[in-house]
Amino acid sequence: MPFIPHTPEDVQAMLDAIGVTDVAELFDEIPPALRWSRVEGVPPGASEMAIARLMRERAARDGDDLCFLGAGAYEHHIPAAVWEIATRGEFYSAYTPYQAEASQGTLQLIYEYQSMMTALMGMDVSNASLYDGASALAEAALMALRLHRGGDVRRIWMPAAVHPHYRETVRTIVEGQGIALIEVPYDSVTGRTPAAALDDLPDAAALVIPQPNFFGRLEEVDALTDAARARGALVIAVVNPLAMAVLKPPGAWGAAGGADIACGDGQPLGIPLAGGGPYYGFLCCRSEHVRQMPGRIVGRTVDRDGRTGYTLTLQPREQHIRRAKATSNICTNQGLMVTTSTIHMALLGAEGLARAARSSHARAAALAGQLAALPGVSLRFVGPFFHEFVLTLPRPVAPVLTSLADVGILGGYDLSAAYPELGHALLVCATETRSAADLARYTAALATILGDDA
Amino acid sequence: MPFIPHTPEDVQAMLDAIGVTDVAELFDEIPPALRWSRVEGVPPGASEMAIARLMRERAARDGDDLCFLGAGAYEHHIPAAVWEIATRGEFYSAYTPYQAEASQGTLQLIYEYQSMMTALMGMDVSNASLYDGASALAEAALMALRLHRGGDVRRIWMPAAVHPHYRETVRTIVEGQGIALIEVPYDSVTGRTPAAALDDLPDAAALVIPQPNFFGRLEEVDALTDAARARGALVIAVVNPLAMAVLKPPGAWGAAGGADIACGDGQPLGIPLAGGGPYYGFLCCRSEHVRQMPGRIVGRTVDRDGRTGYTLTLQPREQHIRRAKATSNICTNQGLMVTTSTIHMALLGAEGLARAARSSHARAAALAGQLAALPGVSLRFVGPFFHEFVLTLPRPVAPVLTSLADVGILGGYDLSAAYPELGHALLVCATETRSAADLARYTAALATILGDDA
Amino acid sequence: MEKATAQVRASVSPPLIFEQGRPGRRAMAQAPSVVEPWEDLPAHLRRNAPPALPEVSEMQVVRHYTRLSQRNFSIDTQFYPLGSCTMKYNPRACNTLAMLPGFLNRHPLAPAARGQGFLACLYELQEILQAVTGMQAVSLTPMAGAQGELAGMAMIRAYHRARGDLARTEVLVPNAAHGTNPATAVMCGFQVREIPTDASGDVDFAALEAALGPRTAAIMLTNPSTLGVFERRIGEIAERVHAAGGLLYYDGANLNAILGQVRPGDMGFDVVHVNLHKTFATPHGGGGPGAGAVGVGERLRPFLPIPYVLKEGERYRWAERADCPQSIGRLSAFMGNAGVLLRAYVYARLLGAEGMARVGTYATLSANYLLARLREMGFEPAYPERRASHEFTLTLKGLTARTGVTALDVAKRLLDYDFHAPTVYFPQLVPECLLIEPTETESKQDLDRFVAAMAAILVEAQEAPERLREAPHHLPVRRLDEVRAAREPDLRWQAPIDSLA
Amino acid sequence: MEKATAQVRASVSPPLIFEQGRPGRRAMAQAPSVVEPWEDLPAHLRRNAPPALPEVSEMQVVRHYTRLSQRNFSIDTQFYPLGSCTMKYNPRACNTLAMLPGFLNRHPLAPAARGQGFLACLYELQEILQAVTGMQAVSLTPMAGAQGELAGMAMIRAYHRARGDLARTEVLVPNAAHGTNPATAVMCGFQVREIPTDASGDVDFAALEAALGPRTAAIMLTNPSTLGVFERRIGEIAERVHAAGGLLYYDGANLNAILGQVRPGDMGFDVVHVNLHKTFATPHGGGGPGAGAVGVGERLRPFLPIPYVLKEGERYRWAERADCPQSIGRLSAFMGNAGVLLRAYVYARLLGAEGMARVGTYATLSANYLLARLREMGFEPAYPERRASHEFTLTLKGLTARTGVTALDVAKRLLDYDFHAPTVYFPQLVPECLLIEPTETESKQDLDRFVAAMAAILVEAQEAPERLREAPHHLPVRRLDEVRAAREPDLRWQAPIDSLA
Ligand SMILES: Cc1ncc(COP(=O)(O)O)c(C=O)c1O
Ligand SMILES: Cc1ncc(COP(=O)(O)O)c(C=O)c1O
Repeated sequence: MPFIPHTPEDVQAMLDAIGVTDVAELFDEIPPALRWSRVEGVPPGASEMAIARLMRERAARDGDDLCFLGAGAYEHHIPAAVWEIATRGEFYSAYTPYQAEASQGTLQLIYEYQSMMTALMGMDVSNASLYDGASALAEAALMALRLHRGGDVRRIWMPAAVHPHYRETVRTIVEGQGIALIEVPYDSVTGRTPAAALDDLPDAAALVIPQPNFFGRLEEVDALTDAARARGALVIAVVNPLAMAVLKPPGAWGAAGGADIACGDGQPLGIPLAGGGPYYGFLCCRSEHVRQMPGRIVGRTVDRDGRTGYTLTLQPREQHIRRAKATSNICTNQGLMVTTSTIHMALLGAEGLARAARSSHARAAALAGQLAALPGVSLRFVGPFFHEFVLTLPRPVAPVLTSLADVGILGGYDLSAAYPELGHALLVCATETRSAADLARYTAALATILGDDA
Repeated sequence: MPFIPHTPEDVQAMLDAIGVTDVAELFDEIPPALRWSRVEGVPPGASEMAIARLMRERAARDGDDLCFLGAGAYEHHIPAAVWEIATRGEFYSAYTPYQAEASQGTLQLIYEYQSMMTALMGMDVSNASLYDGASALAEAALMALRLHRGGDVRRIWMPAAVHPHYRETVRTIVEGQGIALIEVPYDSVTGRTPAAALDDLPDAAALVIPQPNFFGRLEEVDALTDAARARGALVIAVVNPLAMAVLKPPGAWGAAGGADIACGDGQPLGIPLAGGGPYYGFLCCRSEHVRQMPGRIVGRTVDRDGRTGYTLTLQPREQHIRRAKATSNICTNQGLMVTTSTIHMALLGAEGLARAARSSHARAAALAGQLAALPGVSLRFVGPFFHEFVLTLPRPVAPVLTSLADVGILGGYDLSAAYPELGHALLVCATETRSAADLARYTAALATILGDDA
Repeated sequence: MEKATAQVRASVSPPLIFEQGRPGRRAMAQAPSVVEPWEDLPAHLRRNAPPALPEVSEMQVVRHYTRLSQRNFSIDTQFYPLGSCTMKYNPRACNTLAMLPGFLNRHPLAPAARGQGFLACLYELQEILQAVTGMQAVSLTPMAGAQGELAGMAMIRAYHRARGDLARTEVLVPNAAHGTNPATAVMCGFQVREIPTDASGDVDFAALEAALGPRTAAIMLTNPSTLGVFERRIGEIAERVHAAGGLLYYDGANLNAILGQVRPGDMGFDVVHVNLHKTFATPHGGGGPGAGAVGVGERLRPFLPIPYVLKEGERYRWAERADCPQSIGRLSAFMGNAGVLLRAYVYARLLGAEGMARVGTYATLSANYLLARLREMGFEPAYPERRASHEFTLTLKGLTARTGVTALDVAKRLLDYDFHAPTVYFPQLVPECLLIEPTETESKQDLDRFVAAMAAILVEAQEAPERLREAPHHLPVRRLDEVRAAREPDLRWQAPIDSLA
Repeated sequence: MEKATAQVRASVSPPLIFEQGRPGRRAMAQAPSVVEPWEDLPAHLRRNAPPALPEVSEMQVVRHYTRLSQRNFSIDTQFYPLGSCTMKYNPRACNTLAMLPGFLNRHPLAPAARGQGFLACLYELQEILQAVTGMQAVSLTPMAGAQGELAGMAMIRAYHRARGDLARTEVLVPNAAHGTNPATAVMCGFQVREIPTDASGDVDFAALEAALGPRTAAIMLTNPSTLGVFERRIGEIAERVHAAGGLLYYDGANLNAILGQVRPGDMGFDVVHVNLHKTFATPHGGGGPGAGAVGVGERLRPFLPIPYVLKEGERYRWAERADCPQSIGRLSAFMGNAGVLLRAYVYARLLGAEGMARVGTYATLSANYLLARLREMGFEPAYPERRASHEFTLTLKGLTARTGVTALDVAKRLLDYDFHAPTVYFPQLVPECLLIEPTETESKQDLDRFVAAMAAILVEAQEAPERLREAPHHLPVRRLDEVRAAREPDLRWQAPIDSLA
């Protein structure tokens, strides 16, 4: 029996000890009418050899394209050491560190993670992770509502330049509590969210500020922060954490004290694309907000002998203590991804992350230059961007992407469904993993495809 | 500096402590004329990201063929757990367990390996590994010469049905000591080594008996063992260890006491093909021969508190103690491969190994039947085989193999260079990893290729 | 010269990775060697000082985290009978195969045509979960049990609203329920009404009936419950709730108990979530990630969260908004915890139909065996008349009264004996509670070793209670000062002042 | 009922995997589920009882070996200053990239056309090694240092024979040489003549001159020597040996000291081997595998062992017998330790030319620093007037005389302080010898911690010598009874008699 060690002798001895003659007896409290006679609809068991072959064939079929897709998930170099260590059984197969003495490895690691993430964000406190960037933004919104002095303002200012999937996720999660997302428009020339746009909108508990935004543009974070504050709103930063190695961190935004909450997706920090997950959501805040923070937090303390140790702390925020009054329902989080990311950040350090960020920017800038030089192609927005940019193509994007995929290139994200007002708009990304040859290959392919029109 | 942690401050402090002003001074005992001014002929350093991409491209280029090649290296299922555990840093990056107290993990594992290997071979003692099967056979030959009562017989009976690369390796290694390999011919009908063939040959210190032999045939091991004994020679078994899960083990060969030494390559027990290595050589013997055994051996003992522990033992056989008088020059062996194989054997168990062996045999038998049914194709030998067999093709083998490779099939090993007397002979292997569909694919491809002649 | 101190092994407490760094030290192979310009970006948007991250070599990182890992208990190293968590063996093949480059390098927004292998796995997993839960449709997107609950409760809310039934604002939750149940209900905008448990461990039926009414949106149940007993009147409960116009939510955290034996759909549940990181053996990773797939009956099908996988002929594709306009929507930016789903798929295929039926059988056998043995040793079951499901509850209230030794003390002392502790003080209604779940992957011999340790502890509780109150004694740290941790929160490392100078 | 006992962690000694089994237990996912017929084979060739292998579940295997691994010191967990072994960091990328499926699944006899990527790596590695050793050609096939030596000495033998010079039967070996040197010479049919070391650690030049003559086949040298000093008169030695008609063999185990600084070829050596598992950072794997590539000058080129890689235009292929009829032949069934070679190649590319030059520099800096600090603490260098190379020797003879504490005691006590011990009692000519090699990958701070431990031990040697003689105290076992191990060899587990009944 795969994974079940019971021998017939073991089973007999166990039945004897229980005092029954048959395992079926152990289910005698289940109404017989409900018993399922036979597992149907599930294929028969197979050996690891057979399944390994199946999976290898399936994985191979999915190909190995040259990727210029970003839109919230980014291909970066991940040191080999990261995953070789993160998948060690002691990290991989442990539970949430409820028994602190038996989990000092994971606990110290999370404490180090919290230290790294707060350093990167310029914030005071980090939790131990949430599910992903989108759901972290939803939790940040709920947290902001709890923190907001007004108490009864059940609105959040949500820029249209925030990732559409993030906006949709926030909506799914906060809707039940009757919270409204007020859309803040972007400037059609710069692609940024103008602070002035708030003027026309009703008050809200918080403003979400993306950096960079979904179009890859750098927002004027200081002005936006100050504008929100002036309206009595909290500020929620939703940022690419790799970009924070070189961009002003949320803790330093604006004239006074920075953002209240910083969140986002940790994927760019050592997590592979992996078809969409698991990634992890991070969430940091200012000290004074910590008791409204969702998710687990690790603290440093001492044991009976005065030796340093680590433990889960401030638990009266959580569902297992507070039940209906908890700050969130989250229980299982994305622990192993945090392990991964912590090792990644330790390996890269501030300098390594900055180099990766700068190199990504440089590649994207070079690619933008090359592509925008093609006939009929232009950059949709003016002004600074990080490692993504929007192109306007001379014709509909979808068939162009299909043609690119035919030659093994994932050319970017088609914006026409989410932002029809942008026309034939394509969001393109390049990171430090794209070589000069890769950029040239993309440019040549696009030239050929568009040239076929002429 | 990759992998070098010295900061400029560290370097200065270190130089100060030493009392020099410059690292160059530390090399002042080297005659200046010899100093190499600049490393040339080595490409510049590159990031892990760049090298990873290069290696991935190179690995991908080497393709993913359907393999019917055996000839000493066999594709078998390897449980995922095997390599995930074997590459844990504590196994991977430890040295030979000289400091027993700090190496109980590796030492206990080797003790378990020795227990498994002796069980499989039916022998008393196993060492902790030699380099590979071929060099293990060479060590076995030297060991037999040391053990042989005559003392001055410097000949080994070496069947022609032993792997040609093994024979060549043995020659390279023993030649310096003036030892002759006397070839024992094989029977041209059965492909086996007839015991009677020894009658015509001068005395030797030992007879090498392969099981199965290079042609995949099962030798009459009892008769050969008894014939060698009758001539006062020792018996060296060189066997496929997986086959020993179902075949009579060397310790049980012949009328009295079995083989003296059993050796071979451990690759079929959990080691990937990997382009030829690292594999490992195993070597077992009877208790009375242990002091002539080459290589490391682990023994179980107790510590000062009477607690069980493990340590390297019987070291006065080895070069670091006995120098010129050692049983061998071997020092570094194939430790990590033994780790791998031990985990593999523990996972498969006797039943699992037997099933893999029987399944391999069944696949090979089925394939032999299908291929031999093709027009012009026949089985070269009659009688039992394990998981390899020799086909006679209607035309030269090399171009047929090239045509098969063109459709992604490695069709087998061309015997015409090593055994020209066999004509258009092809050695074909199938293991439990080959599905019925694989066999059909091979048969169809060969039919097509041979049919193109007609 | 900096001062280094010598410490023997037993007392070595690993410094933080930050403390091992030196300014300017780097793992050079890991970053681009060329430093690209950046000054084209406006200065006021740039960072003016680098974040205080560790400055260490690659070997320092490898060594530090390898050593930290050794300071954990885990399934791969210890028996881990943590009730309600199903700490069963996580087959290594699931990890290796989910991490094949083809899966790992796939961008989540890559076209479906470039991911048919991946989508086929997810589609088949949907079908397998549908079969074993007895539901009509499955979405794999929720990222843990709690998010599965959220998806389920949001669907229930959407269902009532779609029918114009806006009065249903109450959710019934037994007091034995896991904390995520009431927390989720509140997150979805419901009020929670707690239902007591009767003396035999079942839901108090009278109280339930009294609570039902036109405001009842749903009841959330775990069956077997977190007390480790099967809710025997589940058929009647389903009938009454449905009759009152409410729906039934099944918290699948305990599915391991009944896998292949009885299906939530057959019990009358309208929506279930399955903790794939429990029943389907995906790893817990020191806290996550998990996956909380949801399955629904026909009524809730239109509301399933997106994305899920559709099959059209031989092609697979994502269901998007246009396919299901009533969907509650997305729960994550992409496809939930896709890699976890691949691991669960591999596990399901390795087990197959026969293997699934065995899970429930042997998990139940082991739990009942352990209960019988512990009882024989003198431990007191919380529900002595009941069968154990895949887990069971002991109450130590007698022991505590006699010796002052608490459930916490016993838990900590078990660590000394090299066993992870059971779940303690949950469910809260059982005083001095131990919730013990052995799972089907532990051998009888390991269960016996656990029994021997528990027996030894019982003797110690009589003879040397202070040894238990002070436990653990043989771990890297002794009992930690939790009060200090909460009162003076120290939640991150900060560079010492002088190093900033 | 079998009896289980309860043990606290500190005293847990893991049972053998055999002892954890039960008849009939199996890791079912790991073998074909169908049992194929076998009876077509003659009964007298079949096995009649299965081998006594463990009968355990997959989780038991994973748990057992995971736990065993934790009972090791290793580079990934400890500073490991084992002299002559170059225990430097083994970059993880080397492992990951060598284990890419394309490399792992390649059959060794697959046609060269199906392995151009693999062959390109090996070819470039040959070129890199040629460059850094200053030789004319390289073969990668030897599987460890000792096999590299065997290849080298076999080539020297073949060279003399090819010239008809059959009298050259003697090989000179300094008494400081590693044991593999004399053992190899004997395996190749030579007689060994030991050459003493002079007071300064160099070869005794007069003794060398006296030994040279028409029977001299070669001298085997390690430079820097195993005493951790550079052989200063290497130029003259080469001249004299060549003048006497002999050749020079370079044992490259210490190449780390001089990588990028000085080349064996420039010193006058005719053949070298390089321990890739030392200088090129491939892992030691708890004993192996290694790789002992050999490089030769023009004279020995025709004799290189096969196979090696040739490049013709843009294609790579194996050199076989036909390409080099004078080759000493094969040393293994296939291509040596191919996977180790890939790891070394990745390492070489990560380092590049600049990185290689740094290796020698920083390895030497660290060794000299450690020597200076230990001397300052009161330890006695064996060659106080000499620079350290990448390693150095201390002699504890003074300490032993004063306190009775031996080099072994110090080594064992270091384990308590969580450092692996240096090499002890080698080279044998240094009394109470510690051979210490820090490598370039350890930080100054870790060296300082080692110095602090050594200083503490020195104090203990005076104040509590018995604590050292009884050391280690904090490891899984205390000092083992080696005598018993050798006198009553217990070399394998045997099934207890009653279990066979
Ligand atoms: C009964 C029960 N319900 C729900 C959950 C929540 O699941 P998750 O932690 O995956 O969010 C748990 C997890 O511990 C549980 O035991
Ligand atoms: C100086 C010296 N020469 C030769 C060798 C032998 O190398 P290997 O162990 O790889 O066979 C060693 C290894 O310890 C060594 O230190």
